[in-house]
Amino acid sequence: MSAAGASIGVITFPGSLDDGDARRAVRRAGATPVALWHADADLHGVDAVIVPGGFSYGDYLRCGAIAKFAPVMTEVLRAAEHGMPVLGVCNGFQVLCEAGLLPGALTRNAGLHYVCRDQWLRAENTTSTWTTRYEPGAELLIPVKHGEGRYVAEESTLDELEGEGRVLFRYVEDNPNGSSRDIAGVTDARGRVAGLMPHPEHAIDPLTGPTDDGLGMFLSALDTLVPA
Amino acid sequence: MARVVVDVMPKEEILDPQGQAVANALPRQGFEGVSHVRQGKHFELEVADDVDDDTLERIAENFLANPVIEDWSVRRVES
Amino acid sequence: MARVVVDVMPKEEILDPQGQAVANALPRQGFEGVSHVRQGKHFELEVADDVDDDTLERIAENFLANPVIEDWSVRRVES
Amino acid sequence: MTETTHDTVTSPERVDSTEYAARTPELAQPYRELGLAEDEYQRIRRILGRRPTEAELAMYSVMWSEHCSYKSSKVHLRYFGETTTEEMRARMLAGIGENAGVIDIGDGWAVTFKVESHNHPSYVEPHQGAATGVGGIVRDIMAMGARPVAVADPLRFGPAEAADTARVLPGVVEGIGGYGNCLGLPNIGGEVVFDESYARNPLVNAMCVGVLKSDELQLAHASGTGNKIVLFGARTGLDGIGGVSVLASESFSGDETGSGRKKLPSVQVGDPFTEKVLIECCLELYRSGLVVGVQDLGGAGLSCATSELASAGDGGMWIDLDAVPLRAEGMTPAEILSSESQERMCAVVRPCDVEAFMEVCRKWDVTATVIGEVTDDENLRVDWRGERVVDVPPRTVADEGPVYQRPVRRPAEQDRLVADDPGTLARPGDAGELRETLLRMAASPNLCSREWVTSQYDHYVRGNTVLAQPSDGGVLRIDEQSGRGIAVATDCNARYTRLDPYQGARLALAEAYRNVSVTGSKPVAVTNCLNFGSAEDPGVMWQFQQAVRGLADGAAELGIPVTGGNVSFYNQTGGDPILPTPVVGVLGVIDDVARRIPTGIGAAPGEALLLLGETHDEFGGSEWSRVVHGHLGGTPPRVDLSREKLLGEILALGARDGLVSAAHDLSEGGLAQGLVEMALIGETGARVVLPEDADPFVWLFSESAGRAVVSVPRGEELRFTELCSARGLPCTKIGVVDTESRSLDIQGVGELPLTELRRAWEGTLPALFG
Ligand SMILES: Nc1ncnc2c1ncn2[C@@H]1O[C@H](COP(=O)(O)OP(=O)(O)O)[C@@H](O)[C@H]1O
Ligand SMILES: [Mg+2]
Repeated sequence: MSAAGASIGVITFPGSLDDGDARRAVRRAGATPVALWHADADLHGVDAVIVPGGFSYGDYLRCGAIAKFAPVMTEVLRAAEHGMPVLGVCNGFQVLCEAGLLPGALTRNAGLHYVCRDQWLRAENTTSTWTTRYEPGAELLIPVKHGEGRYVAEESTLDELEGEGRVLFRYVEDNPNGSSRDIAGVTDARGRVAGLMPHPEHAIDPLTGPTDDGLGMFLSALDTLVPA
Repeated sequence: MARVVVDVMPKEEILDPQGQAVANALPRQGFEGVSHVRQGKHFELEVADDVDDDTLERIAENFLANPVIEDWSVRRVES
Repeated sequence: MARVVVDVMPKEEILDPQGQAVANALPRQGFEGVSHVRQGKHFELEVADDVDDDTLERIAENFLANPVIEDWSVRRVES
Repeated sequence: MTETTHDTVTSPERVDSTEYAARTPELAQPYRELGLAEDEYQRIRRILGRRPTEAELAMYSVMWSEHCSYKSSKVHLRYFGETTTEEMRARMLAGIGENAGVIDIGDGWAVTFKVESHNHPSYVEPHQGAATGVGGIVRDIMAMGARPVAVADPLRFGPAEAADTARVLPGVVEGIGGYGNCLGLPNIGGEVVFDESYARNPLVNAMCVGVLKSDELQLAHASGTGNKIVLFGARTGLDGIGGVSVLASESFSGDETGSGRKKLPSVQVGDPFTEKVLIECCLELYRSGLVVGVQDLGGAGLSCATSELASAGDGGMWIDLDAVPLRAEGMTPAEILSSESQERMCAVVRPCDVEAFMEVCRKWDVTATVIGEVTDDENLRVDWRGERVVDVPPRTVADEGPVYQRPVRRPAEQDRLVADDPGTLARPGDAGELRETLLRMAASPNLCSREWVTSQYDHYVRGNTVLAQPSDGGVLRIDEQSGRGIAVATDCNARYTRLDPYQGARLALAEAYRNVSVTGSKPVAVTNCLNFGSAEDPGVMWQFQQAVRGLADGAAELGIPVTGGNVSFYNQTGGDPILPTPVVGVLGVIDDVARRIPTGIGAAPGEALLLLGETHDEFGGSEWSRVVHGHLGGTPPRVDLSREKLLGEILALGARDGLVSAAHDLSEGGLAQGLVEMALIGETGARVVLPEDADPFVWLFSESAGRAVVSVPRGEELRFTELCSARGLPCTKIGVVDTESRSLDIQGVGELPLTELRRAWEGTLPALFG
């Protein structure tokens, strides 16, 4: 409990959409959400950062391609280097890949349609900052909603990710976007920076989401930020 | 086998939010001097030698471009 | 003012569902002989005369294309 | 090259100023090409005491169009006002005549909602047409001072198998999704209906719902002499001015190829990112108290915004067109005034606030420009390059347009249609035929799952969606603390309306009302989008008049006001109008969204399935008669609105006291379809036994109104049935929920495995559209 001391920043780019939802999830997990503005090169002393979903700058060129140059991202890159936990969800995942914090890229869904649906995932890595609350192999039901979520990377990169246990989640049953090896999310080598296409912040309360299976990601991070 | 390139661009008078987004973002990254950007699509086709120009034109018009809002150009390239 | 064209294409080994969808649709509409289609992006830039090739290359590599998944080509065209 | 019978004036060398117009009264003007009738044109000349300038002519012609002036519908729409009592008005903060109706929902919250059509543009360019339809309705909602919080999209297409539907439908869905998803507005409802009559005239109606504090209402008016007019958002380009381009001289606008602007597409391209930023910017401007009045730019662009703001205000207005930020070169005043470039808003701002206003716009990277000011005289004046190009009384443009009493005649063929009773159609006899009919109906385009469409829409964003597709009504949480929320549903069965436009409109209202009720919410207000054929066809005008009366009378019976709406005439191909399609939207309120009732069964084993309401042999306009016999004739189901009201009250009580764990209204496809959906959505089987004396065909497929199926927890069955009998609502136990079983077992029909039902219900649209 009493992680209220921890504060987690949520970036708002022009075109961010799930920033309010991410802040709500942080609050529900028991931490203090801090709104971070794309144009401020300042993280306001937060302990972790979430790059939320949406269509930053319209995503007109390529998802996340413009956002990676925002002043706030320079700070995020610096902080991540020093070990600050960073989570990218959906568009945030795209931004982190574009910015080089995570390997690979997210491309147009194989089915060519935007997909919004409840999706089963399997927790593969349960040691990263963002996933310690899950049992290995646990299955979670969490919404996906994206048009460009097909994870691709060089075969050698994929092998490396698998070998180092850096695949966070995999789609179970039905892969919604054609991702390589059913990958839904990955982490960096230190397990601090994580990105995934599904939206844990939309699965924190069965009233407004399919389940509360996503809350564990925020609670996991708090465990690290405020050691019991 | 011939290689054919079709470029499809938003018509001049039509709003091009994609190109605009790129043009606006460049100066923020320290790239000055780019005054105007338009973004369209680029297709590369491999076609049998007996496909004539007329057919290519129809493929471009009916499939690759949306003539209501886009212009297109077709050209054969040596491969 | 110079006109510059940048074409960005998905790398050969990367699945291109859009190009594939076009390729699959063509025979259904009676267009035979197109064996392969890839779809990418086409940018037309107007740039000041003092923007050199090196800068253009950096704009393409760092911004217009994502080198993880895409190849690109830059060329100046006379306008 | 088109033949020109008129003279063009504006060119690089000459401006068609008011002064020049006064000197050249004899100059021929292309008013017909602009859609004005001879007497309308003469009336403009009388108003101005001279010929209009080109800019004025452009302005009057768009503002006096059917779309903007409601000239054919006005005389009928008055009936809404006449039938709205003071009591019905009690919760209404803004009503017909404002950009959108506003309803007080309690606890200091207000909700605004409205539907708009974007039918024709969506046929020409499905993706962009539909996208800009969403953009337009969202700006309407913003202009009320509200934050848009959800969208819904009632859609109509030609036959599902038609080649052109494969062009139109996917594009429309992509456009609505692409725009709405990018704005971060959850899509919480809509309709997808296929019918031959929409083959070359699809209907793309878009609804937006907004929320505001009840004391934050913004009204569109320009008051306060000296206040500045600020145009903000996207730049103005040559979008959607196809019609007005007859005013441009070739020399002025022709490009090198000589094609000129006459070939300009009247298509607008949407930029949802710009709109998203515009929303956030507007909301910050409102919060900071920097706006005196605000108006969105939609159809008719600046012509509409300036004349409506000025007309509703207490003074005049002066506009400097040279200040308008343009996207295209060489635009004429008429073009600037008529451009329908998207993602623009217009605000009235106190001079002392202009700098702060601009600061907020800079923060959001929104282009904003002072383009004029409120003046202390009467007229709307527009200058361009130092010359006056418009000088008109704004009311004559915005409010005092022509009004027509179009001829109304009940078509002779109506009797024949009504006489063609479906009672003579062959009905399924044995269990095998009933089973086959049920499966065939479940897979038919109008009854099958809409998932192919709705999975392309984000319904989670903003984190307040409590019910969305597939649910009869969409439910949204408004207040996170109290749990207060709203429900919306849109409906219309145009086949019923074709058979009887008066009853058809009442049935549409009844269904939307019921769809809100089954979520456990209390319906409080109505909006509409009236899609009809040509206003110059007396038969169509009869349909229209009857539908308006039916809807207004129905709303009065239910005691909830019609707060606004939209009229779309001329939906026809050649002489064939679409089925009369008065889409009705109903808004409801729920005190605590945690109490909402879902559609799917399966909450607990052994729950009772109860059918509320009465089932009669009613097949006129039914889906069965269409799917099986391709038939349309007879009379639509009877509608009893006091019964709908009672049903709503019982459902609201049931939701409040936890007596109901699932509910689904019965409409197209009847009980059979309702049961299929409740089982598939809940992924739970059930055993159904119809009453001894029931004709299974009638019970399963009749579309009698005023009915719903509810699932009631075991321990509450008695309490619930007693509640119904005490209030006089017929209630029949028709089965039990079986959480162990994986099939829907209907006595007299047989066992229907859920997998088989699912294949039928879910396979259709993916097979058609990929
Ligand atoms: N175009 C659409 N956009 C969003 N939701 C839709 C659309 N069409 C249908 N739906 C949703 O699918 C579900 C089933 O639709 P429908 O059968 O028309 O409902 P009903 O018969 O209860 O009015 C509802 O939740 C409805 O809101
Ligand atoms: Mg319903």
